[in-house]
Amino acid sequence: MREITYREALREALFEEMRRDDRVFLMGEEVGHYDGAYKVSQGLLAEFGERRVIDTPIAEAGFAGIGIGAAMTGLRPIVEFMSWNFSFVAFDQIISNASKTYSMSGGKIKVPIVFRGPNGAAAQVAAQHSHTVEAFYAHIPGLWVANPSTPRDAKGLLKAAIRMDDPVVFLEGETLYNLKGEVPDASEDEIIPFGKARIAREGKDCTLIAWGAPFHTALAVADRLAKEAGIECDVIDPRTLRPIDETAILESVAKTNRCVIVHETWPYGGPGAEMVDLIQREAFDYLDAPVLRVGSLDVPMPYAKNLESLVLPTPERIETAIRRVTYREER
Amino acid sequence: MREITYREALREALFEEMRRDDRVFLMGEEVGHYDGAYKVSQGLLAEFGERRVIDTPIAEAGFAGIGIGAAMTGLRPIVEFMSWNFSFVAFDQIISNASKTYSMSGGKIKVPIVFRGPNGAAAQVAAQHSHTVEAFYAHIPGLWVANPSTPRDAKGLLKAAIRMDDPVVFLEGETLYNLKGEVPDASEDEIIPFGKARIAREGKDCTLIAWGAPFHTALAVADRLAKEAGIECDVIDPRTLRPIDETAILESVAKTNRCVIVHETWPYGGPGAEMVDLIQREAFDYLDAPVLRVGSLDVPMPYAKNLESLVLPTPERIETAIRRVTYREER
Amino acid sequence: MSEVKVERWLDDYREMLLIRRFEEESARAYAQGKIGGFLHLYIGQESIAVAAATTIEKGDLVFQTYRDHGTALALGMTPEAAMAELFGKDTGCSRGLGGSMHYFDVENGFYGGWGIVGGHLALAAGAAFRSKYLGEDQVTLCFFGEGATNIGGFHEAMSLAGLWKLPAVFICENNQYAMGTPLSRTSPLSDLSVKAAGYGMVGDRFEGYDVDVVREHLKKAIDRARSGEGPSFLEIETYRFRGHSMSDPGKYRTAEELEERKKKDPILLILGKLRDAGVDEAKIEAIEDEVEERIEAALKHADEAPFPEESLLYETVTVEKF
Amino acid sequence: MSEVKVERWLDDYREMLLIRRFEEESARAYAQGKIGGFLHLYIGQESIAVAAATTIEKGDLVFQTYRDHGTALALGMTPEAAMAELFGKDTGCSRGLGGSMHYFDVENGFYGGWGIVGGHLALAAGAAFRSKYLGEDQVTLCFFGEGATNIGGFHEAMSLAGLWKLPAVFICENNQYAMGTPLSRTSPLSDLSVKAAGYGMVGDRFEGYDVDVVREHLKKAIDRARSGEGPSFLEIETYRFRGHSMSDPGKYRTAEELEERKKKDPILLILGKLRDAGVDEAKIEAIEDEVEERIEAALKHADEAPFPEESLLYETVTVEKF
Ligand SMILES: Cc1ncc(C[n+]2csc(CCOP(=O)(O)OP(=O)(O)O)c2C)c(N)n1
Ligand SMILES: Cc1ncc(C[n+]2csc(CCOP(=O)(O)OP(=O)(O)O)c2C)c(N)n1
Ligand SMILES: [Mg+2]
Ligand SMILES: [Mg+2]
Repeated sequence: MREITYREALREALFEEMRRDDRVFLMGEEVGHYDGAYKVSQGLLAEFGERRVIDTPIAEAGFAGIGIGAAMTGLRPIVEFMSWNFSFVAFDQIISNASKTYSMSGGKIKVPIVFRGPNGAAAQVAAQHSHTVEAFYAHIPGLWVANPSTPRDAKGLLKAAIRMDDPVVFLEGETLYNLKGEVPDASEDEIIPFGKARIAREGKDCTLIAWGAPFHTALAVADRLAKEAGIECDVIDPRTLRPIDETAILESVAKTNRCVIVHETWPYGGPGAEMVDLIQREAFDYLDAPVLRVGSLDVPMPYAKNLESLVLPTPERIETAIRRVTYREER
Repeated sequence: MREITYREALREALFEEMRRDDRVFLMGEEVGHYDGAYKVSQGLLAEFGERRVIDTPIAEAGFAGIGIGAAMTGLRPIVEFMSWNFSFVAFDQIISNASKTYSMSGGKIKVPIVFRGPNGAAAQVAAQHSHTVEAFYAHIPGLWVANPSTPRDAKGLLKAAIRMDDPVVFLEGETLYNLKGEVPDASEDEIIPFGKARIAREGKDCTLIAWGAPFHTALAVADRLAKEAGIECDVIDPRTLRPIDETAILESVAKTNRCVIVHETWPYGGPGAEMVDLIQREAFDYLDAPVLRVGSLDVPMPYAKNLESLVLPTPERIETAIRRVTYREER
Repeated sequence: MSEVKVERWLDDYREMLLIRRFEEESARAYAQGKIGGFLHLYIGQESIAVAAATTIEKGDLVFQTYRDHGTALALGMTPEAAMAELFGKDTGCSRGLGGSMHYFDVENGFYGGWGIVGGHLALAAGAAFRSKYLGEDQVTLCFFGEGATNIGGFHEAMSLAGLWKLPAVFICENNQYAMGTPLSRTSPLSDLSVKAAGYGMVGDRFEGYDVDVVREHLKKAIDRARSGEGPSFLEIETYRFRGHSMSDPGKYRTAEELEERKKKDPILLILGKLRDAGVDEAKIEAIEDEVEERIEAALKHADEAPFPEESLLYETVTVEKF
Repeated sequence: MSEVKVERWLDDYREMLLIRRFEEESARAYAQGKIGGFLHLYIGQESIAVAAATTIEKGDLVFQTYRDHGTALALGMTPEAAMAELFGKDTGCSRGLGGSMHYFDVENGFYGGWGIVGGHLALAAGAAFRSKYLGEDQVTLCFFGEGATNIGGFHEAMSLAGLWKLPAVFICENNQYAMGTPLSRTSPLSDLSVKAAGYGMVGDRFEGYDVDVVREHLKKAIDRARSGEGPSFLEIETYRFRGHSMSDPGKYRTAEELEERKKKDPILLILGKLRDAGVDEAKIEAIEDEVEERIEAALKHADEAPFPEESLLYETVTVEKF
């Protein structure tokens, strides 16, 4: 299979879906003439023109709402947040309008919209620009939340999201855009369904669940621990955080009897805690050790490089957690 | 001790703290001339005048931000959201400014502000007006989150919140305002510290953690089950959700070996899942059954009365959970 | 007086009376505990809804706040569907899930029924965006109160609609109060239409008691929007006779003020026109009887209709199933 | 030319040059990897910061966006504290926690350094609210880009400040672009000061290249605020010579446009004034030497200062400890 970057994979999904369906359009800050702040939408304006690739003023609540209104009335908008940090000024639109309309209208009005953009800390962009937002959005019924970690998943899930009839929160990895990986040809039109996890690595000793940028940190730790310490992890990428693929997680824990969950968002609550709840509830008798989570430290993100790298989930903290749940010597 | 309502208790806290400190003021929609949408601030305008009891236009982000700016520069604002549902349009102010400034400024700028208002579903106010918001705010480091269930806690915690030098999210119960309970005299100046749970009932069979309106539902179920089935619950009201009183919870679970958590917010993530994580992590060997949670159903709140009461945490669902974790016969 | 005009007025009277009586009865049913939650009545403002409904064309779209019964009924929602919704019944216009604040009736162009102040203006702009995107010529009308003009949602929707010349009309129903707060305490302006210039829009401002006047002004704005000249911002002076919602005793205004305002009751005005035109009292009474019958039927229907089933909860979270 | 005026200009030149050179060196340090994250340079806009700093009085408060180095330095932040912050060091003005976008220097009246477009306008209104509340006479200045005028945060802060006549001046530094987007694609207006009327404020609009002109206009607005006449909205025409941030190659504008604009470089303008006034070249050179020394010292300091300790993380989440 050919290799392309995560960014290119997303871009292909946009091209393919916009070619397929004239109702699909992309709207956001700098998506057109600037070719995207992170170049995800490069070339789209050239092919589709200003009617379908729409540069907006800085007014996230306004254009998110316009997207929702357009979706309610038959279009299929893709709204880009330059980063998910800026979705907070549009929070009410997403929760009060996008996630509620299908229900409030008694099932009469659908809202097929995709909100997408980079999620999580880039390098040293400090407290206001380093949010991972999945804990906020995955909490809300009426939304779907995707968080792809690989180019292939990015493309297949984005295509699925665009074709779905519900609002989708699509969280890309700001630090993953340059990541390369295998992606099937356009001719295959691969759609990756929501709610199906990907098993990235198999092992009998510990279930390691991770998503977003730290997925790759976690996978590297798993590979290293297999070599260095003979600890074999089942590595699960949930791919979507609403819904969670409960079966995949429970089957793995039934096999390994231990679990570590790694995410970039803050420790309190969120999808990590939700998975802990699931596991202890449904696999209580299988667990040989408490489930442990490794997230960002519970502080606003500092600018200083030395502190930022302490805050993000480090390989050291992941390794310690795995060693602890497998009752191995800690280093 | 005298009995007053939850509403009166809050009002007393406002009066006492505003008398004590001229820097404290109240700002929000209808707080003054209308005496408060829910009459919490009744009489304040008459005593303190328009300088300190400030009716605002409908502009939550604006007046929340004004409060933050005033707090940064030395005042001690209390910002009322007519309901926490309307805090979503001010979400960015709370997360990006209130919770971050102390950190981003290297500890040089404090933000002593209280955001308060009713949280949770009232009767049949439907999807856009029935949010419980603790999962959103408790996730965020830099904030403190209180959720009092009784008049005494309402007063003592609000007084503590107003005196604290940090931003506080203060969640009142819309359906609790008329609840009566014992509250010490003003002369006692009772301050209830954040992070200390209240043990509302003692029992050896099951730890029952609950807050907000469902606290009372849960307590009633506990009382009934003690009589009817001899199941004795330790009932814990955490009082604050950030921080969580970990010691109180863990000590109780070490005694009962079982736990049920009841809250009104949706099931996914949030403080409930965070407590599950805590318990299985720190009291793994004490647990004789999985921790179970009872929350609202995972749907937008319906208007219809029959459906609304199904969605909220019912006594039936609470009882089932308690019976399940204590391995009693289910009814 | 032309025949056509009198016929128009008779219809106007029927519609306004239907709305008025519908809401009077819903207030009664609320007191009886058959309706719950918030109930915001439109009584006093009916001329605006009726003018809008009789000026737009088929296919045009309308967005309103939580004070939405009048607009929905004027657009053609049946009193049955409207009343059943208030009663939380499955035959309601939102199957009992929305309630008073969240009416929907897509077939008649009614797109809600929204509870967050300022939150629906961008949705309306989005509907207008769609028309432009598809090259279709529908116009979207968006109503909101004067209390909404300070909030970010107003500004962003107005900014984007003005920039992109979306085929929309933004209509501020200035009923003088936002809950208990008079406009004088929330704006330094007494003329809100001044704001239009900041968005590159045409502004207009007029009294909304006379349905003919409202129609005339609305038509100009709708024509502008339909012909691609862009959106307008209208401020319509009006007045609500009841409290903000059922729980509001309305102490912030005097009885005299209310009485004074009731002299401009749009229903009195239209009745005056009919009488001035020499319309038979019998004709007027026939309309009144007809309205009573329809309201009665609606109440009966709402009483007897079934509550929604539990399964509806799960069917309406998301379209796709996991 | 009066002595006083020349002295003023010499100081202006020193300040503007200090800012310019500080930022040129920070760009270099960024390329060397000593600075990370986003770095937004103020190069080309220095006249505005310097005019503000020399017009306000002690105790006045200033809020700025992420493009904040110039304003902070002009207000008196030491180049050491500023550069150390960029290097993420403990001696930085925010102890390395804020970085380029979040400078703070309360002693000199600088209240940040804010990264969310439009998010800090309400904070500034809050600072002004405090002055009014305490009956003190400070004025708060709030700077933001023209890109911020469409967002809700702008509208709500302006609405409340206008309503309550807060002692603030809202200053739009219209540098023509919001990232890659020219104003013509984000507003139907070419004159943004028109918006002032919608908030019951005085509006003003002028070119900001000549520090004296900026001072003059600013002074009027500050005086109005201080004397209780309420806030103003100023739109100042300016231009940034660099990209939006370090990662922006600035392809959206032509080399010719840039060259044309550089003719109005505020530093050229002030130099011209000094030379026209017959100031000694030696005096000018002495200033340049002094500035170089200060920049060098700042770089040296920033290089050598310690990184913050891990404990700082926990000390700065909340004031109270649990
Ligand atoms: C963002 C937000 N804040 C507060 C409220 C509570 N609220 C509901 S209606 C209302 C007053 C609105 O007044 P106006 O816009 O004039 O409309 P009217 O009710 O007079 O028709 C308020 C404050 C809300 N629904 N949304
Ligand atoms: C709410 C929000 N949306 C988007 C961004 C990303 N962003 C940062 S600066 C900027 C452009 C701002 O332009 P302008 O206001 O003109 O200020 P300038 O950078 O030109 O000084 C954008 C879009 C942001 N920081 N905040
Ligand atoms: Mg009103
Ligand atoms: Mg700009």
